[in-house]
Amino acid sequence: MSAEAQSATLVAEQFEDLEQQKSADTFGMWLFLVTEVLFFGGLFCGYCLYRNVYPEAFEAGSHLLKVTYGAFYTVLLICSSLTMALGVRAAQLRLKTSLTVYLILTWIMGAAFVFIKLRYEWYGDYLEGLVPGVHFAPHGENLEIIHHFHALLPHVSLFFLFYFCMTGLHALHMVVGVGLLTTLLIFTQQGKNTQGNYYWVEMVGLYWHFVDIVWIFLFPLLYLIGGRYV
Amino acid sequence: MFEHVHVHPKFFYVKVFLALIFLTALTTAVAYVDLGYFNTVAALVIAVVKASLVVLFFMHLKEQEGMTRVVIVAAVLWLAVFIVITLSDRFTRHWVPSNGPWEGSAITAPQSE
Amino acid sequence: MALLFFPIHPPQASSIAVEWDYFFYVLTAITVFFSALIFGLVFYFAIKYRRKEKDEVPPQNEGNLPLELAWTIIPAGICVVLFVWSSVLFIKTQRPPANATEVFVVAKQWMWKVQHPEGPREINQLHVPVGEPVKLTMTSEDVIHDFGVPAFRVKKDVVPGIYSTEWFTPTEVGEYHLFCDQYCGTGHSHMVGTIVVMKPDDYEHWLASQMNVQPMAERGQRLFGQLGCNTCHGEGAKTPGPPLQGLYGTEVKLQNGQTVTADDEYLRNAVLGPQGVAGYPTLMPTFQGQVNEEEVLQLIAYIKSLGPPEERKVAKQ
Amino acid sequence: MSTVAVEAPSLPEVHYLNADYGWRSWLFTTDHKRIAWLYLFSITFMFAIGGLAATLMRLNLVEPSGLLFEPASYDKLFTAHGLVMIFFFLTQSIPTVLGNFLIPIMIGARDVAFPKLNLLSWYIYVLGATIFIISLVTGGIDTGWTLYTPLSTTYANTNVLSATVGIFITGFSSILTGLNFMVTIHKMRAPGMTWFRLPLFIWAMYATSVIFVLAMPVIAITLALIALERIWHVGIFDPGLGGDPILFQHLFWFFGHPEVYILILPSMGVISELVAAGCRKRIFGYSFVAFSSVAIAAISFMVWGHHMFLTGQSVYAGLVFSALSFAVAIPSAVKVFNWTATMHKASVSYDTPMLYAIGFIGLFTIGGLTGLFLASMGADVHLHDTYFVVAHFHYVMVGGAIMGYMGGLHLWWPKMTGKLYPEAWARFACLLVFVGFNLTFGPQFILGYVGMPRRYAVYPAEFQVLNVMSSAGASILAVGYVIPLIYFAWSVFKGPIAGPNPWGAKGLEWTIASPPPTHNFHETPIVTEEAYAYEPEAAHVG
Ligand code: HEA
Ligand code: HEA
Ligand code: HEC
Ligand code: CUA
Ligand SMILES: [Cu+2]
Repeated sequence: MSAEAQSATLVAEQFEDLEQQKSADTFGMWLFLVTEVLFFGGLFCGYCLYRNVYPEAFEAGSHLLKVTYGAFYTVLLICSSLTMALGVRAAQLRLKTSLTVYLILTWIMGAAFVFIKLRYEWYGDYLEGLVPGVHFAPHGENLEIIHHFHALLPHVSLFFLFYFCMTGLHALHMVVGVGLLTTLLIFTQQGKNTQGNYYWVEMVGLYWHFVDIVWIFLFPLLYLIGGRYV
Repeated sequence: MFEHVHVHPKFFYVKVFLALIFLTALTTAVAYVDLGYFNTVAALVIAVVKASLVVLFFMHLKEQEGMTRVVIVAAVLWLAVFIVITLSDRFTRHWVPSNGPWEGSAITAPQSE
Repeated sequence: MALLFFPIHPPQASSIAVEWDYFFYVLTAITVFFSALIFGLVFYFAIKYRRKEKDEVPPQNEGNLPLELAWTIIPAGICVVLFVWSSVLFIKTQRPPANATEVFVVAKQWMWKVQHPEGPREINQLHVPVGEPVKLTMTSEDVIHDFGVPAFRVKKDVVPGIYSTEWFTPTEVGEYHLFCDQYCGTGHSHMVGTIVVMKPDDYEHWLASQMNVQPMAERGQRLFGQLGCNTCHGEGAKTPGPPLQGLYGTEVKLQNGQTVTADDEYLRNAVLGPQGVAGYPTLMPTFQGQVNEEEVLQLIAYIKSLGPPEERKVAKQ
Repeated sequence: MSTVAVEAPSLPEVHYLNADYGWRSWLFTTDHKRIAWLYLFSITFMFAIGGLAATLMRLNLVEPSGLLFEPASYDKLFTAHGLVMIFFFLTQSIPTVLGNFLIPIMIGARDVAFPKLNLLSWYIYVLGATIFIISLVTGGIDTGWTLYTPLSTTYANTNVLSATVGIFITGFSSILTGLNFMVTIHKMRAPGMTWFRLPLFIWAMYATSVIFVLAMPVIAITLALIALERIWHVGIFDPGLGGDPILFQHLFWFFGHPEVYILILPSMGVISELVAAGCRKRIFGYSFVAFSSVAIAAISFMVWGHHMFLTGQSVYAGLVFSALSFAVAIPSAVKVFNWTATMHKASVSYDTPMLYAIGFIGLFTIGGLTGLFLASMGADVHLHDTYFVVAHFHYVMVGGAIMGYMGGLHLWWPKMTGKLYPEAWARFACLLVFVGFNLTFGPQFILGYVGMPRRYAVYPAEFQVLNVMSSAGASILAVGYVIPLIYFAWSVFKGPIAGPNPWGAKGLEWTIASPPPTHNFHETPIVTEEAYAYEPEAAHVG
């Protein structure tokens, strides 16, 4: 097949050529990310409000989280972003094997994130009675920390509400991302991503990086409030 | 036409990656130093820098057309407007408006009888 | 306006209503002017330049910069004037005069509960003397309501957890509608009442005729005992709570370093739960659910009655 | 050509409507023109539901004590009315019907950028609407369309949850539509179609899409928070648990105000087209009209607090919101004046679309100027939450937005179907709408000033005369809306054949056959002139 004919089959009928299609798809993806920014934005707005109204409760709440988890996730996601970026590069260079390897690595890190978050961190929170609405009854050391900050339980509960909403929405995006990576892997095996139309990989990459960025903000906003010196 | 694609060397991405890891370490470390109010400022500044690194280099915003950049900036701007104005309401709710020049007298304290 | 079969303006029964109507008429004039202008021009052009032949094409033009500027700047100028005027008016409605009589309002689905400091309590009614400024301090026990009196041109949302204020000086004796203006559920349209504006003598008479009058502060005092507040806040209490004498209106230092003014809303929060006052343990139990909003208001009235701020400052030094 | 074309116009042999047959060819179509029809049917259905609720409401208000319903049922009616009209009818109306049909054609493209996504949007819309209707028939919801907390989260015991789910889902349909349109307008323009050659309708749709993309996600997350609060009672908006009920209003109106410009901007775009076509004239001050759309979209994000002047919002924040609300009036004024100026020395036709345009200009002016009453904080103290507000927003939404939508439908109906509707009936219906509308909502301004609060199922007797007038008007209005339904349906089967350009108008859509072929253009058009480049003596009718 000539390059000309090959690209013709890739172009959807509404487009003139692949160039137009690629730039339309990419722009569409960026716009989608914009909507995501505002989707998370509502939660960030509420977070900012209550954090400023109840600073002590948010500090206290933050001290009930484990920085190690937060930092670990951050590093994990940055690594996965790197492999994702390298994956895009491999697709650009039409290197099927390395693309596969990078995608698998990214997949593993993404899945690990979700798994650890749910199985260990959230479940741990649940056991400690930190889930508002479901089981909110901080006790033992946690309660002492709360008292130490002169925070009130309902206000700490608000902190945890935002913690669960924000990380939950983020985790949901991770799950979707892992699903997208799975699809990409299948396409890659079928050779679809390494014949020039690398932009599917690029678009999943954009999404993946965006989710990473959200976490970059969540980490200090949730895990690192008010300094750890106490 | 695919050959026009601009491919960065691997090292390019690794550099960004290292910067990100460094900043993560930094932000965690800073949290253990008592800067008072500035703990939050530092955390946010570092987060913004990290996010910019990802957007500019991993997401190749630098190579995107102008419109994409405008769109991204607009989104962040609206979000900022949203948050700033909402907070400004909450934190000025108890300010009692003072007498204006139209009432011909000086500023008065909040009403208390 | 008996010639018309319907009212075209509400009674003008408060000091602000006059000013308000004046502004309203100006707005109406502007609206009528521009609407007539636009309608007039559009109809005029439509008739004068109607299409006369099926495939006629008129001469084209591109626009005209001076015109564009004119109709940007003129409306902008009008807007600036309106903005300033309306804001001044609004601020007036938001700042009760210092000599206003206080009345306390608690809204709940679907009724208005009114307490006068002197003691009388009313439901869906408010008696006030003519010619004296009245300040309402309002809160809600459930959802958001809105205390609106068209004849006075005042209105304010009544929000749970917040004390909102509203004030007016009635100028005409009479009975006026009180409406709940914020949708609050099934009984919203039944959440109406009457504002009775009386001559000062009649008002005194009315006050005197009320049964069971016990001033709010006294009720508060009784509650203070019943709820056990004085075990901590009384003279020589075992568990030390801060003294409440002369607290109202002072600056309170909190444990987190901030200072807040002990206004009504602060007292409300402090009665319902600990605030973290500097120098005291966070021991105050929460009273949320044990006292209703009316009782909170009574407790506040009592705390306020405990003496002026000056004494406290002296006592503390 | 100066003489009227002699030969009778005929339908093209193959066009998008007969290119394919069977329900699959409709339900699985990716043709933007067919998707426009799918939307047309679904939103007309929703409009009928909303209109039915309105009719019942107006009937009820004939009697001060309520003619038909208990307050509880009345509450469900106006909530259903508001939610259906806003989220399931007007938001979609012009964008999804006229926008879908026209955007690709007007910019010289074969389709939108993402045709499958376009179809998906429709399915999402249908899913959301279905869930919403189910929640209505299984008990309804009685919170008002604004869903204020803590009423909606704690105290209402109606179907708040399922209704919010329905709206939540529909929101994504709008997000995807907006995204699709933005990409289409950016990337799919024909060669030579520069930004300043775009028809003004495209500018307006672009501005609308920006708002879709930026505002809709916020309402989605807000509704999610309501659901969360209802299920687990976590206290985000509950003052008893430290939450702030006013935060909800910020979140809601941050979406809500831009939303009302989602409703009006497309209509303004349509009006520009109607005026240009109806006057055969370039729109006066094209670039001012174009940029005012963008300015409105931009400022509209910063005025939301004017719905909250009396909630206990900070006076200072209120001042900012009030000032910006006045600011947003300026670009609207610029538009109105430019349309009016376009009619100067024009060739004004009395065809139905132009009649609707004239109605729009006048009624929108009244609606907009009464918006200024409300934007004045001082005046809002008395007018807030009275019928004055109801009258204001019906003037802009029914007198403005729907007039534009109806006018647009009339202008492009021949393009969509290839048939002409009966002109005399159409003018008659337009007149009925105009008269009925003013009779319905005019008295409500007075009602509001006199003090009648909105959302009242029963009211003091002295307001009765005005209410009866309003109800009488509503019945005329209803007839005015039903007549087009009938003659439009009739015209599809029996209407005379329209020909490609029945109005002698300019624009790419008038250069192709009516109805257009599936891919719009046989070859990609090359644009060499500005929009509305009417050349004297060159109108070609037929
Ligand atoms: C299509 C929808 C639409 C549009 C376009 C508008 C347009 C405007 N609206 Fe409206 N509004 C609503 C829909 C809309 N509104 C709805 C649905 C509500 C109620 C929500 C609810 O509570 O349920 C509402 C409520 C509402 C309120 C809150 C009232 C209250 O609850 O107390 C306010 C307050 O500021 C307001 C203001 C305005 C202003 C300033 C404009 C401006 O954009 C208008 C600008 C236009 C003009 C000014 C006319 C043209 C100008 C001229 C011809 C020249 C002359 C001009 C000057 C002298 C300046 N609106
Ligand atoms: C796009 C928005 C839109 C539209 C078009 C309308 C249209 C109408 N609205 Fe309203 N309205 C709102 C948006 C809208 N409305 C909103 C947002 C509220 C606030 C809700 C709240 O408070 O929460 C409101 C509230 C509202 C009230 C105030 C209720 C109250 O506060 O108590 C009233 C009262 O008169 C009213 C009346 C009407 C009338 C008579 C029409 C008429 O124009 C309707 C005319 C249409 C028809 C009569 C239908 C036409 C018929 C058919 C299409 C075919 C018939 C069907 C078949 C053959 C199957 N509306
Ligand atoms: C168990 C002891 C206790 C009881 C009972 C108690 N309080 Fe307190 N109260 C305290 C303490 C301790 C503080 C200061 C610590 C704080 O607020 O965090 C306080 C603070 C206050 C304050 C704020 C004082 C300031 O200086 O700012 C008010 C007002 C108040 N209480 C009112 C009441 C009322 C009214 C009641 C009864 C309904 C009551 N208290 C019952 C212990 C108590
Ligand atoms: Cu209370 Cu409406
Ligand atoms: Cu608004």
